Amino acid sequence: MEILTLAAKIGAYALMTGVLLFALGVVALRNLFHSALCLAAALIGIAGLYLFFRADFLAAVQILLYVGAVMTVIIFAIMLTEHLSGKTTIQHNRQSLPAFLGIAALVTVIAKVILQTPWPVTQKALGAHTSVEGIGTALMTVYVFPFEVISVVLIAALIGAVIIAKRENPS
Amino acid sequence: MSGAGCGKEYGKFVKKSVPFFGWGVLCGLWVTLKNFITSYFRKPDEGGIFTVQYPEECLPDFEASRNFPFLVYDETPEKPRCVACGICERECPVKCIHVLMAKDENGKPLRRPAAFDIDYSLCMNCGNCEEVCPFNSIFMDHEHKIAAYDRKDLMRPMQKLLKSNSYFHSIRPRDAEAIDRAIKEAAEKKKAAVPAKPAPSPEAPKS
Amino acid sequence: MVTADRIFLIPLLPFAAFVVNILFGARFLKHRAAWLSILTSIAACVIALPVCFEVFGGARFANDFAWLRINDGVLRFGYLVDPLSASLLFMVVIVGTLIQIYASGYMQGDPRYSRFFAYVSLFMSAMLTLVISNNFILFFMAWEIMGLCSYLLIGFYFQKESAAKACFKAFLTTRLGDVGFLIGVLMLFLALGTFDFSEINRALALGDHGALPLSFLATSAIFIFCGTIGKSAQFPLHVWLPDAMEGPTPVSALIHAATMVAAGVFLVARSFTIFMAVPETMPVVTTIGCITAFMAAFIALTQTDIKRILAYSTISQLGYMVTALGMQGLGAGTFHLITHAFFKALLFLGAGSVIHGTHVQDIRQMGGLFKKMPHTAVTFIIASLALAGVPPLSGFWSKDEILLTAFASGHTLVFWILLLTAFMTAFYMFRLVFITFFGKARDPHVHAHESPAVMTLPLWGLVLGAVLLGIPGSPLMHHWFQQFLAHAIHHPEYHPSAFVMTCSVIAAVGGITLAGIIYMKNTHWAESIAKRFRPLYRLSFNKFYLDEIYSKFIIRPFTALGEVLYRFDAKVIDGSVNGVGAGAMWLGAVKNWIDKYIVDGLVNFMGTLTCFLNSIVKRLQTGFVQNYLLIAFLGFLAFIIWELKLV
Amino acid sequence: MTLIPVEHVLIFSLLLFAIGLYGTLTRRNIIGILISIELMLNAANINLVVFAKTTSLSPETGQVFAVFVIAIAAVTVAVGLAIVLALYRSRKTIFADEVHLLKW
Amino acid sequence: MIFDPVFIRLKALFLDLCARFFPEWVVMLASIVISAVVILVMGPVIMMYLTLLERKLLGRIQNRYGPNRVGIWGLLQPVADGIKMFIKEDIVPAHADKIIHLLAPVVTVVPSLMVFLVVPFGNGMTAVNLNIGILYFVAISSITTIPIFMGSWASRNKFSVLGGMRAAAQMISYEAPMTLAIVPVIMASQTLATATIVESQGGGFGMNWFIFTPWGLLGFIIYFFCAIAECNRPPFDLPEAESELIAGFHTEYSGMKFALFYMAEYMNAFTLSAIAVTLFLGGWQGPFLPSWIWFFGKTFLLVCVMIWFRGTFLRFRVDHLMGFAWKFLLPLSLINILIAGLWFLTPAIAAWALTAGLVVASFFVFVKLNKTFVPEKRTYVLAD
Repeated sequence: MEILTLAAKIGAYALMTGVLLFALGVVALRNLFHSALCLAAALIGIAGLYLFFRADFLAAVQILLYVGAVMTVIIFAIMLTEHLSGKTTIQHNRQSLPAFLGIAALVTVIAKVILQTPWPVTQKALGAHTSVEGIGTALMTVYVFPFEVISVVLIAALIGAVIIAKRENPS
Repeated sequence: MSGAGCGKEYGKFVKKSVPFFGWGVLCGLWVTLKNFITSYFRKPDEGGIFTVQYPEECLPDFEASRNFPFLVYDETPEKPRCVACGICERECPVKCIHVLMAKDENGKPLRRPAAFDIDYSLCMNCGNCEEVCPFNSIFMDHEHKIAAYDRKDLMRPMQKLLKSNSYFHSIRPRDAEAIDRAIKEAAEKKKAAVPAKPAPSPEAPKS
Repeated sequence: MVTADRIFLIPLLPFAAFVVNILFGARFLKHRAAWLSILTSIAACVIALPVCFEVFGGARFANDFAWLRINDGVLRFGYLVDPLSASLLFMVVIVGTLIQIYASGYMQGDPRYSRFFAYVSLFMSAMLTLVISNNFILFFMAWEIMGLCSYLLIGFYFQKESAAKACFKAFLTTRLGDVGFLIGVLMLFLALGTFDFSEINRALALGDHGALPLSFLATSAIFIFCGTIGKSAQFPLHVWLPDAMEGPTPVSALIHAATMVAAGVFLVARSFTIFMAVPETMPVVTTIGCITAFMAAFIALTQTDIKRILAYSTISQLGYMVTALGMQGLGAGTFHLITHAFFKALLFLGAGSVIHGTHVQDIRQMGGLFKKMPHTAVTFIIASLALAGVPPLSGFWSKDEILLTAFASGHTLVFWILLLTAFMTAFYMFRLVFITFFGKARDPHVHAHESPAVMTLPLWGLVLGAVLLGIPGSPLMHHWFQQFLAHAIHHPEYHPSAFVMTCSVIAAVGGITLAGIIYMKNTHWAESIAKRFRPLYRLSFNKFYLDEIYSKFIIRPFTALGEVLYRFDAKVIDGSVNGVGAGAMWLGAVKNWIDKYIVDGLVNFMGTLTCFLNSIVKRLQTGFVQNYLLIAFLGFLAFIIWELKLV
Repeated sequence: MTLIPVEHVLIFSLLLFAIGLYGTLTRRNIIGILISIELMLNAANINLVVFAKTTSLSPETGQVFAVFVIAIAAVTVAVGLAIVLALYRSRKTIFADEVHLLKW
Repeated sequence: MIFDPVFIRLKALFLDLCARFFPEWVVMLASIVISAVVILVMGPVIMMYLTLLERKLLGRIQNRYGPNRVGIWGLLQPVADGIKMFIKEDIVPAHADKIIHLLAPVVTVVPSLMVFLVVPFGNGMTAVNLNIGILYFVAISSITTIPIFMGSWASRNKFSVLGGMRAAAQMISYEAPMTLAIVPVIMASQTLATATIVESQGGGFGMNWFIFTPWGLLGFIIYFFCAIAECNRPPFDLPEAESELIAGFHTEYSGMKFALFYMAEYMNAFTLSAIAVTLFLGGWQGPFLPSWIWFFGKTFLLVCVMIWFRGTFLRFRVDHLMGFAWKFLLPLSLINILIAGLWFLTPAIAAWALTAGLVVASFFVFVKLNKTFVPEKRTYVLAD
């Protein structure tokens, strides 16, 4: 079993590296369609990580909602506005340097914090599959209010999006 | 064939009444299902499969269908009806017929072809040659499986073009009989009026 | 727990009418909007009147529920129907209903018909809430809603620039007083720890002034009185009321004569125990009321706009009431408040009827309307007689009561000023009556006609009130009303004095007679006097002041004084209200343009300075979202670093 | 989770977040910005799951919130893209730095 | 039944053999590899013979024989087609995005194969019995839009882009009612795992299949229509409508790349049918015959129905297509969840009457509601 554990470990680290590379692709590629595809790949990779964390349900939801719905809509929008995402236009604005410096600082600071903190690891939850029933129960009991609020938000956003994107007065 | 029948059937269903939404869809499904099942046991003209498995079986050719021309001989291949008059050669729109009149030693024409070549790769099956031939010697054949690997193989010399009158009878019996009758009458008329020049019958029935 | 209680319905019914009218009125109800408002008012009447009569019979209603809990304090909202509020309630529902019926005829054909009735219903709701409220907070809320309604209704014809300005002015002016009122209420809460009327009364009756000194309570009383000054148009904040006449006439009658402006007086009556607890504040009230009464009457002498005359008359009468309250005459003041509401509403409605019939507001264009508009004229004259104080109409009894209070409590100067005011009141009212209804028609373009029955019937309804309502407070019924009020709040009472009554009658009759002498004979005196004194009256370049006695003995000084007071009003006080340094202007004499220049220059300088600073700072706002985000992010980063003490 | 130390996952999600933030700050194309925001949301989600797994909370809690975040992300994208389309229709551009009228 | 667990026995035998010679992890790996290889082989084989089946059936429906020349009954026809595909020229348009153009068909096949993971081919014959099986299936099959987008966008061809957009719109639209149609089944079986869903339909001589309930029937119909739309088959084949878009998103593909698209499509058709069988038709449940025969029999029956539909129906118009999904199927599937809830709350006989009535009523209500579009009578000037 040792070797399988090792393989899983290597697999997880490989997945993380892959996700990071694809994420870099998302922000660095000039062609927007390519970066959208990179995002899709990164999202699938993150779903894989969820599987690794034994969060099967979340992985499925991630793929269903992110890759299946969100990405499709994004690509749709890219296609509709396509000629602006070509290679010839400059895709990054002028504040790259300050942004980079600031983010480098942020990463340094938070990484320091993360490495200095003694993280508690409780043993009981480890390795156990999260049951779908548990999530469902949590959604319907403790978190039923946020759940309903999110439904309302979704409906509102749906209607709002339709109204915003609707063509003004076709006649 | 069966398509028209299907339409009628479908119309019968739909016109009667529409009991509920989707009825038309179900009618359509029923029609195709019935077609599918009947294809296993019905005969072609009753709505079964009408495909002809071609290389193994063929539909009988129509008598008047025309393909490539051939030459008719009466008794033996040495005696073709053709007199090498060259009318067909002149009339052919694509110039695929080449006729060479036979001559004896002293150069007198012999009223028979020395060579009669048709380039099937050029021929377009128009049938003009058959129509213009005054001697009923060239006709359109039903033979169509003439594919070849080389273009030269489609160049038909006289030996391959000559086919017997009985073959002509076998593919186009009615035309052949009419022509035979005409030839016979012409021969009798010639016998009756010996001095008269033998002339082809202008009444030769050509289709 | 809220017990289901019919009294809660009194203000809620008009409020429902407001909601329905404002939401669906314009599209669905249209001309039926009026019926909704009127029906809810009548329903409120049907509920309120039995309650009132029960209270008159000695009952007392109170109920409340917890509205707000702050820590351990509970703010309770509810109603309190004691003798004081019952009498007001009685007046408000009747006058309000009649005026709404009148308005349904008057406003016929207006494009914003339903909105008008929505506003009126909202006003009714607020006024009724105010009357029956049991604490200062609810009182103040209703007070403010009324201010809003007043604003909306004065500016009802907002397409007219003058109306737009007038509503603005009214709102801002009363706001000054309201702020004072709020401060006073909060101070009172600091002192006594409650907003509830009954609890305040109980505390003060026990002589409990809270932890704070008595002067604190006195200050709060003065601040509360500021609310009255603003709302009841007392000197020096009375300037908004004449301008408020830009609103539709029923509104002038309802809000700016009968009810809302009386709410200020009601406020003083409500907090009467506070004033009683600190008697040092009383002279302030008296002085203000006295000045107001006299000054407004003076101004009214020279006005030519029918509604403005009535407006100044209203101010003057409100001054009367305030004066009475200042002299501890709670009964007299409240009594005058109620009688005044009826006959002043009647006067305004009559004026509205006249305007409706003639389409002009200037009395110089009217004349001889008596025959053309008999109902209007008769009711108007009855109301004028009541206002002038002719016995046995209601105005006589209530005004007499105030004069009696002044005389008997030893305020002799006040007594004589009020008597003079009563004389002037009689004079200007009958000047108005004689010019408008008698004589010959002055303007051939004016074709007067009587108003429809829906407008004249309410007039007759109000006449009943104007004639009869004096009786309960008169010696004929042994001052039943005053004693009735005294059940609730104790205040001194005085025996009727024949001397006072005589003076009062003489003043009234004298004023009427003088007006009659001058204005019934004006035609042949007019031209000669006009020629002789034309330069002297250039400021009043109209054609009606041509009478000899008028010009020689009375009108000239009166006019001059009136003009001066009017100017004092219009320029100095308006200016101070508008915050442009009116005091400096007044002290620096007439050269107000210099002041304007300085103040404007200061304002402009501030503007320029702001613009200049802005031109530097605005560079930060690039309109470029990611830039903002970057800055926000960097700020967040800095915060994190700071918070984690990494630097 | 027994396999990988928590710190590594946290560093990973930190880097993911940083990359997303960089994209959000520097991408000109508004769709690009939206895409980068999705990366940041995912980084947050990973943290939610990991923390719920490694602390005494019930493991469902983190996932429930991750589901909420995903739903909100869908909302963001829907509304954001609707705005992008409306913008593109009216101004013929979807570059954030060319839509800068809202100033001064 | 001896033949029922025959495949399982074979695998166990092989693994036992392995265990004698190799360490444990090799055995595990071998177990995984065997399942993977079986699926990887089965997918394409099924696809090949589905094409043949489709052509034969369509031929019969149109009174033709269908392919019957290559091999007996044309059984080698797919092989011949495959060879033809392999040796065809691979054309890449000059302005295409070459990498994505190459990636698209490859990526297309992946989700189609991944779905096989949760299909219960027989009793105990699920490759991985995930506890989120159905959700996994829904999630994975929702990925398929992305490769279609990739292919259509990378081709730089307006027909391709139009086809891709149509495909995306259609798939997103039909995914919603499909997922909702699955929900009652999950409610009934109290699980997401496919194998357990099948087990919960056992017994009762097949009468426990979910299709034999009102909500099951309605759900099955909704699911099946959506499934047809999801795999872009007629009458929902707008993304590749020949008469309008040449070949839609794979216009610019030829040779093996085209074959991969084709393969994905047919494997999707198979897996969607298989899931339909799992959810509504009792999966591998059935008497006498081995479970996997029942399963494949039912699945192929459904595939035949799909082909039958293709042979019968006309292609939808775009607006009708979207309207059908959003205005008819989606509300109907929502109502269906409600009906299923009522079914579980009410006692048996009443439940039948109530839910059946509700199903029929809601069906007709939505029919009525959708009938609003009446085109105006048009007059043409030229016609006068």
